[in-house]
Amino acid sequence: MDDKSDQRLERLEARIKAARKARTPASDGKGKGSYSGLELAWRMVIDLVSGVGVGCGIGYGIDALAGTLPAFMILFTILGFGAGVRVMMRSAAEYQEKLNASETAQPNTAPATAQPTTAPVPAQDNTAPATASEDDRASGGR
Amino acid sequence: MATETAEELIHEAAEPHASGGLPQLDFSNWDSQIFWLVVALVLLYFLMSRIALPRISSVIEDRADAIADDLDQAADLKRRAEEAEVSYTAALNAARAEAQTIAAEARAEVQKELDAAIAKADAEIAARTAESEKRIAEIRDGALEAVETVATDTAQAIVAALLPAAQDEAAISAAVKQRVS
Amino acid sequence: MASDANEGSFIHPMDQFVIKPLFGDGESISFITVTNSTLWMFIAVAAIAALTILGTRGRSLVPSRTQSIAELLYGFVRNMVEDVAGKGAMKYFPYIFTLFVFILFCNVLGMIPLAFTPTSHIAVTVTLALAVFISVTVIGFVKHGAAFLGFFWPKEAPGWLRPILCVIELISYFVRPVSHSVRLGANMMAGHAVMKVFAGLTAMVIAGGLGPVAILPLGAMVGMTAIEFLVAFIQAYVFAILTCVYLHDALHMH
Amino acid sequence: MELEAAAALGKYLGAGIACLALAGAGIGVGNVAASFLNGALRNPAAAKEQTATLFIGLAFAEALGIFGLVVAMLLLFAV
Repeated sequence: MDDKSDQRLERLEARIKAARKARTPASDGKGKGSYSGLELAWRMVIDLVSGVGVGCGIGYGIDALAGTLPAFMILFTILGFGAGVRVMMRSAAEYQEKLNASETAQPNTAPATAQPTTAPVPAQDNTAPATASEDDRASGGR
Repeated sequence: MATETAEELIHEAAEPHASGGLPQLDFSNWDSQIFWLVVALVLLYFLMSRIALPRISSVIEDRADAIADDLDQAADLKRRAEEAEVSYTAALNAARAEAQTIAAEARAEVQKELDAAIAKADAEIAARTAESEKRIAEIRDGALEAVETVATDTAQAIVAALLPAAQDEAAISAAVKQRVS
Repeated sequence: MASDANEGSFIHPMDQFVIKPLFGDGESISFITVTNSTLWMFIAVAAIAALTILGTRGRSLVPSRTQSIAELLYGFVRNMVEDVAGKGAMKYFPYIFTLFVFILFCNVLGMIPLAFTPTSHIAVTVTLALAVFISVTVIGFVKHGAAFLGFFWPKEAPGWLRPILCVIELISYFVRPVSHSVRLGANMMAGHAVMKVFAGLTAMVIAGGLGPVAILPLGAMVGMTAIEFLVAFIQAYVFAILTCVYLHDALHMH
Repeated sequence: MELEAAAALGKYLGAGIACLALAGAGIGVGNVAASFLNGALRNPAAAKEQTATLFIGLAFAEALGIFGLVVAMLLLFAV
């Protein structure tokens, strides 16, 4: 009976702690934001396309003002493509950062995948015979 | 006729206002859309920032306060329960100790009484034993005496029967005494 | 009408986006004309107001159904702003909340059959995106002054590349409102158009006397409808979260 | 009128042909995803670090298709 009440008190303590913890506010600054990978890919596509579009538009505007029609348009289309790639790379980097953060945040889900990265030798062992057999198959096919 | 309809189709397709054109790129309605959008957004912004959001946040804060209070209360109650448990165990231990001392005392007392009784009984038994030993000794002495007497008597009787002439009581008793002891 | 019925096989997926004046048969749409777009914008505003103001009238500690929905929305946006833009951005929380719920309700109300989706129009999304773009830029300049221009000057690049990269950075900054608006508008437009195409296909198949085959486009349309509901939410979410990201950039300069 | 008809014809044909770019984009996206899966199944440990790269590849492939679509749209509605 004594043990039981002790356990109950412990459980109560744990519950109070959990309730308190659930109510502490979240972190500051760029946190998660969990849009799916598909959404990210779509976002990157649109960034890239609109980068080119914006570059083209700016170039066309300058050309219309200066009267040198194709020159700036071509230049700025290329620059706009660069800008689109820049934006895309940034969002990709952000996504990667988020992935890494989530991986370090919950290491108990990761060990199965994290273990071979720390020990790359077995991973290479895995790939080597696979590629070899692939080559064999390819050469045999020929 | 056929060329006419084809021309109409072409015309229709070329005309952005017709069903073929993209309505989104029909710039003639942009100003209306933008104007009403701005009106709607400003209205919504004021509705939200003046009325809705403060109300919701106050409700949520009230609830948070209430929950925090409840949690504090729960923690307090838990603390009190722990205190109660501590005092309960203390009382329990004290009572247990008390009971143990009482039991020990009682045991000691009983032991003492028991010891006394045993001592008394021992003494009595010793006395009785001594007495009986004495009596046994007496009886044994008595028996020895009796044996001597019987032996003397018997010897006298035998002597009287066998040798009536040689009746010498003193000699007989002396001889018996010498034999018996 | 008769020719219309004959040409019922013609699918006009873009017809649903046509802006029509509500009152009168005025050909020209002027500055102040009330159109179906206006109507649905204000329906969205009214629905939001009903949810967040009438729904929370009780201010009860244990929320009613509508109140808990309103609180859910509030908490969702609040968490998003805090997580992505940081605590310093809480000042602008009503602004982001307004944008988010407006877009969300426009998108979702547009899923009602025969409804109009204001957010499928580039005019609307461009205005929304420009509002975000301009306000974020102003916030950046107010907060950092001229130092905000350093946002565009890549310090880690080699010297001769810097001007080119600066131009690229500038363009990529201007890409934001464009992609921001095009993403929302194109998604809503494309989704609704595809739904209409499948619906028209169903009608066409039935009109063509191939009744049972109509199950295919009908099934596709059911799936598209589900996806469209998801898209309606996700696009509003993405719009708001990117607003938060831009706000974070303006407040912290990376 | 003949000229206009020819122009309209060209417009629609051009738009249709421009949409062929989407086929290329489809092939590209499929290639990217297939290669990623190939690699990921062979070495799942390294897959997670490369998801962002996967998206970059997907986005590039898809963007080119969208360019084609934009051209088609321009032909249909803007030219």
